[in-house]
Amino acid sequence: MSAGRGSRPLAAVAAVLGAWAAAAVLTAGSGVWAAGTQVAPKEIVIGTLYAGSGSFANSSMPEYAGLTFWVKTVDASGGVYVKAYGKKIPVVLKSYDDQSSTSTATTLYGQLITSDHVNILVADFGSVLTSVAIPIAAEHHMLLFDQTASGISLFSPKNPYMVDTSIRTSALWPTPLAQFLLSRHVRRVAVVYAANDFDQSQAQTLVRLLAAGGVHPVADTSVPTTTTDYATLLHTLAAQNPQAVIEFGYDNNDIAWFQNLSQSGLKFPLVFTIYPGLETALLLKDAGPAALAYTYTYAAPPLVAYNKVTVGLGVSAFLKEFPKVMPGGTLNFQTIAGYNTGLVIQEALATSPSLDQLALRHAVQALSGHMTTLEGPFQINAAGAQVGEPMYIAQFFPTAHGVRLLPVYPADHAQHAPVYPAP
Amino acid sequence: MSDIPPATPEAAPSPAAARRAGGAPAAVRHGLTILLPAVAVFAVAPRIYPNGALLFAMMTFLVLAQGINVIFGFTGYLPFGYVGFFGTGAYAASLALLRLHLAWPLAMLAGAVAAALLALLLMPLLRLSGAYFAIASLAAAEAMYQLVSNPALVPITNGPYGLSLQAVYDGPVSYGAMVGVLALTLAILIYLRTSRFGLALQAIRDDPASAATAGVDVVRSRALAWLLSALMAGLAGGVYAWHVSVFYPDTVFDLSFTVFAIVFVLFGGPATILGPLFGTLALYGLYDAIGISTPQYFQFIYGLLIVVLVLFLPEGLVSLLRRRGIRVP
Amino acid sequence: MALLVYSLLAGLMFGLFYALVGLGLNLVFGVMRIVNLAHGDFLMLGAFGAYWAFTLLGLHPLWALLLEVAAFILLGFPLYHLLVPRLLRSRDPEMLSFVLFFGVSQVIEAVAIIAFGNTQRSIFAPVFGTQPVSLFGQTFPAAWAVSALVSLAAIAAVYVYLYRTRLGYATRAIMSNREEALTSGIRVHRLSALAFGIGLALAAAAGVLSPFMLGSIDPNMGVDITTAAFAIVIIGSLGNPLGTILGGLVYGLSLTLMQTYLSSWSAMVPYVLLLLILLVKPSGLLAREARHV
Amino acid sequence: MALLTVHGLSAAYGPLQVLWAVDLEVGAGESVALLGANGAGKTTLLRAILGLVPTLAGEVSFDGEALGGLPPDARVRRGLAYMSETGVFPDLTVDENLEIGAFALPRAQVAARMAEVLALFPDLAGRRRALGRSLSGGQRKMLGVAKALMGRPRLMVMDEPSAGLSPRMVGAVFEILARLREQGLGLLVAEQNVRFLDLADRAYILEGGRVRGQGKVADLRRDDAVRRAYFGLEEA
Repeated sequence: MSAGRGSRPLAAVAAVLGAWAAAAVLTAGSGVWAAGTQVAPKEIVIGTLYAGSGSFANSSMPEYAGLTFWVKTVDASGGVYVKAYGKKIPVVLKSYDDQSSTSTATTLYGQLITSDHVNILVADFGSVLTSVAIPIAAEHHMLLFDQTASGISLFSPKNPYMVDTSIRTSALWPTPLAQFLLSRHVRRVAVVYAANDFDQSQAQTLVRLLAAGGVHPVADTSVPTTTTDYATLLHTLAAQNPQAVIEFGYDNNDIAWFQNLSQSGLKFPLVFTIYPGLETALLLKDAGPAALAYTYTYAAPPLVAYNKVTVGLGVSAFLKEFPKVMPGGTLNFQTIAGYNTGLVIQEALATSPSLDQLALRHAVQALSGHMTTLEGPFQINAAGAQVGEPMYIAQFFPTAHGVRLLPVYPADHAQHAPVYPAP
Repeated sequence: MSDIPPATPEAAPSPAAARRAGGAPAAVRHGLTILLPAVAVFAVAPRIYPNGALLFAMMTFLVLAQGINVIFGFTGYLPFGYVGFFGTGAYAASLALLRLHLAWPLAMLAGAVAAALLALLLMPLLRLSGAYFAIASLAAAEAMYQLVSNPALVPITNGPYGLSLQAVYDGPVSYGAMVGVLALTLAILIYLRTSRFGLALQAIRDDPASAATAGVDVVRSRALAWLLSALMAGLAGGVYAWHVSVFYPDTVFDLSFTVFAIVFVLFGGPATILGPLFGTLALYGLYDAIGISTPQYFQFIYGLLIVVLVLFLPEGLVSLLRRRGIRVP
Repeated sequence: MALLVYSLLAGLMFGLFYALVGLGLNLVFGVMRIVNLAHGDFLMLGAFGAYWAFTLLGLHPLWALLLEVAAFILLGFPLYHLLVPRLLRSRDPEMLSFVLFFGVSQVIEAVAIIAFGNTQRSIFAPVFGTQPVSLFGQTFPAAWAVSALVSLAAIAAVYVYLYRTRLGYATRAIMSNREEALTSGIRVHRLSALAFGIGLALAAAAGVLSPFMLGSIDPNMGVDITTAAFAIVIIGSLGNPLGTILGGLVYGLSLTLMQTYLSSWSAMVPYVLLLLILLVKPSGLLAREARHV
Repeated sequence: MALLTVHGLSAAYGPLQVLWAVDLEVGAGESVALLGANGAGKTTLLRAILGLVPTLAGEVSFDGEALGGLPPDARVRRGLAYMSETGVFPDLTVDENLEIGAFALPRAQVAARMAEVLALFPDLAGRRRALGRSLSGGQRKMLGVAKALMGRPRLMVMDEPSAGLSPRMVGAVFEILARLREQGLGLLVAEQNVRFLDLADRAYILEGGRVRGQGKVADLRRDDAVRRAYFGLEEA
């Protein structure tokens, strides 16, 4: 992705942010300017939530481990460089367990801001647990570092207090998938998605792109995000004789989907799901390699290895270092996303003239198009949504002992030719 | 019929006694000693204590606990699905703000009216006895939740994707609105505690047949209490939604709203003004102190508390005072 | 057409499973006239028992089921004596039981979350064979067929107990008239405790099957299960254990038919059915006389 | 020594005291009537004897053993049978009802005992698989008596066996009772129907929860006041 594409929105956002900053300065009086002359704080407090249990635990905990890894490595080198004070300051992580509950999370975000007075506010995993933080952060004029909430409806140019660090806006994910399906002349496509911002925006994009290519899905159904029984639905879909079945869900949905699919005795020529590409080990354990064979998913780091990076560790180096610092920690896309959040914070602190939240936001905006991490090129739009960090298509191939996930599309990233229909 | 033992004489003062003590003055006295201080404390608290979210949640629970008190304490019906009114109010008020662009006082009123309409629709449930009523009201709340969160209704309610009121969000004003709702709630409770109507409700609770023969319109009085209680939840729901401003169906239809409120009422003592007030302040305060990051420890204590209360103290803490002859308003 | 056959057969299997889900609740209500609002939570405990037995010890769920039935019957005695006699002496046991067992439910849920984590779990289904079962040209997960058969066996066992044994006669005598049973020399508390234990054991048995029928289990599943169990029991008629079978079948069939033809509304089925039944015929479909309200 | 002794018994329903220091005795094989208007406390007294009503003071002993604190089922297993006004389990069949009645007996004796009892009640013998609720009022009473007899009681406590029955059925019930009495079964019967007095050896008169009179039936019949209150009017 070229760096130039982001420059025009950048100018626009710079203007908007400038106005905001000016307003902030007027209301806050000398606060912002005083920051420069103030004594440097003893530590930078980063506040975040994690889901120690509940439906998002499998995704949230690796992400939290990734962020923790970043804190540990930074502190091992004497802290993070803060431009506002011209020196390195140690980082402290202040975190609570929200147990995947939005109401608990609401109270806890409030706690982080109003009682703990954190310097940096980082959201928990995913759209659902991030969304409740948005109004709280905006109300208290705290910049919300959104790690993996990618539902497009969460972003608004009117709200400068939010920025997506580590996951591409989900509405952009299915673009290569739609291209792949059209290139293979798949005509009968069935789409099932869990009813949440993340999955819905993917389903909408896919259906829109397919329609543009003249393909209208034979089924387009949503199920509650809590769904763990797809058996009857699978039979309803099978009645439509689809060539491709696309299921967009969270990890629990995908696990149930594959378990039901392998138990049902039904076979589809092409099956696509999200999470086998993001949390491969978990899906292999809970659904089994046989169920995953020849199905498709997204190709994301660490499967796609970005090693030429401008900041932090590349994928290969991260895979080597992470287990040393966090022994036993799960290592998957979410871990990388958490680490990536740390990198964005690190660069923002290194370039922002002050710790003022809008100044930080401005600094992050300035990084867009000029930074490549282990997730690929970092690029955000005026609303703070991530448009870089691309996703590709991968497929599971049987091997002597299990299955192997390999990128298959687009051709310039493929390591294997796609097999369609599944044998 | 009711799980609450017939009120002891001092718990249900005769109208004559109330008049002797000064019927209207009693209401005024309660207004001065309970309503005014409570409202003043919550109005001033945000300046002293920074976590406004917590204060706001506490007020929400105060209103809900008193709402449950109206229907459970005064008439003996246990509305397990009480949160249905709360959620309905939240959605109705939010949609009035978002889709109809109503001014906020009107939108909050719309929330209350919607909840009252739902209560009207569910009026036949009052024919059911005890456990049946409780379960039926729970089913009604769940059905309402499923309706609101249904993907088929996305054009209206935005289905499972929740609503965002960020465009009309106003922290201080919505906080103030909840203070107002709390004041209204306490006023209603003071009225019930000092009026003939409140007395009639308790008579119905203890013995519907005798109440009827004494000239109380049983059906109409129950219906009024039911509507009143729904109205309070609807109002609270609307203001709550406005204040949190991003919420999902399961945020505002969360059964734990009912659960907490019931425990607060049981703990303090139903059919009084101070019981639920004290129950909420004490238990929610405790929850704040130990429960926030691991709510299960608290849930555990709640559960045990319910068991112990039902088996040993079904009239709540105030009954301990009452046994010593101290009258609790 | 094929889809209709599929959903009818699936509905039948789910119906039998749901009959088992409701059976224990109804037995307890029938014998003690109390509402075990923690029924779904006992089911959840049964489910987690099987999950851990399978995950940690590799124990087959059907063995876990037998062990759990015995364990829960035994658990019933201390629990009964701790809670029920005092409750029955109160002014309105039926209503108060509702609140009391709600507290029990909260305690169980909290302990389960602390112990197991608030996370969905599933048992890798091939324990009942990887080959789907074929019926009338439709294929079903083997686990469904096994669950349906096990449910049927459990229901049959309850029937034999109630209608073919002396203890069963006595249990039905208590259901029929508790005081009359006392004055007929029946050890009412002992038998009630047994019935309470059997009720819990039935919940646990349904719990063992639930990961296969519901897809996954989690410590919060109790409330939904309890509501579903209520719908089933009330459809069949409260206090009549055999009516539960009818309730379960009505429930299972309406659920799968809705899932097939109107899937987004299927989650409303239990609640709407429950409301309809309560408003139209509160005594249930099989009741002999209308319950006074 | 009397089989059943009630001494100084007081009992209450909640805050409402119903019995005040009642003394009563029934000897082995004796037939005793308990007379009194509705609300006099007859049923409460019988229920207190069975342990169904908590007592405030006083004592009930059976066969020399104090029953205080024993639950009703334990009292029944000691040979005290009770027949309430309803008397049967409507949801159980005749056979099952009888089976329940024999709960205290060893299993091996049940079949023989059932044959013995059914021989007394030819009406029931033909309807053994019918549900209690499907029986006629008279048959239900018969079943109630039969059920109570199953456990070979030594004393049968009955609450208004004639209530709700047609005069013809009342006759049939009393015929049975007469036969039981001949067989040496003790009877304590609360009854308003004076026909039962023909069967009774002695009677107690209960008024407002207190014993207001007692004696041999023959003596009581001669007492004008008693006759007016409990015999004359009923006979009309």
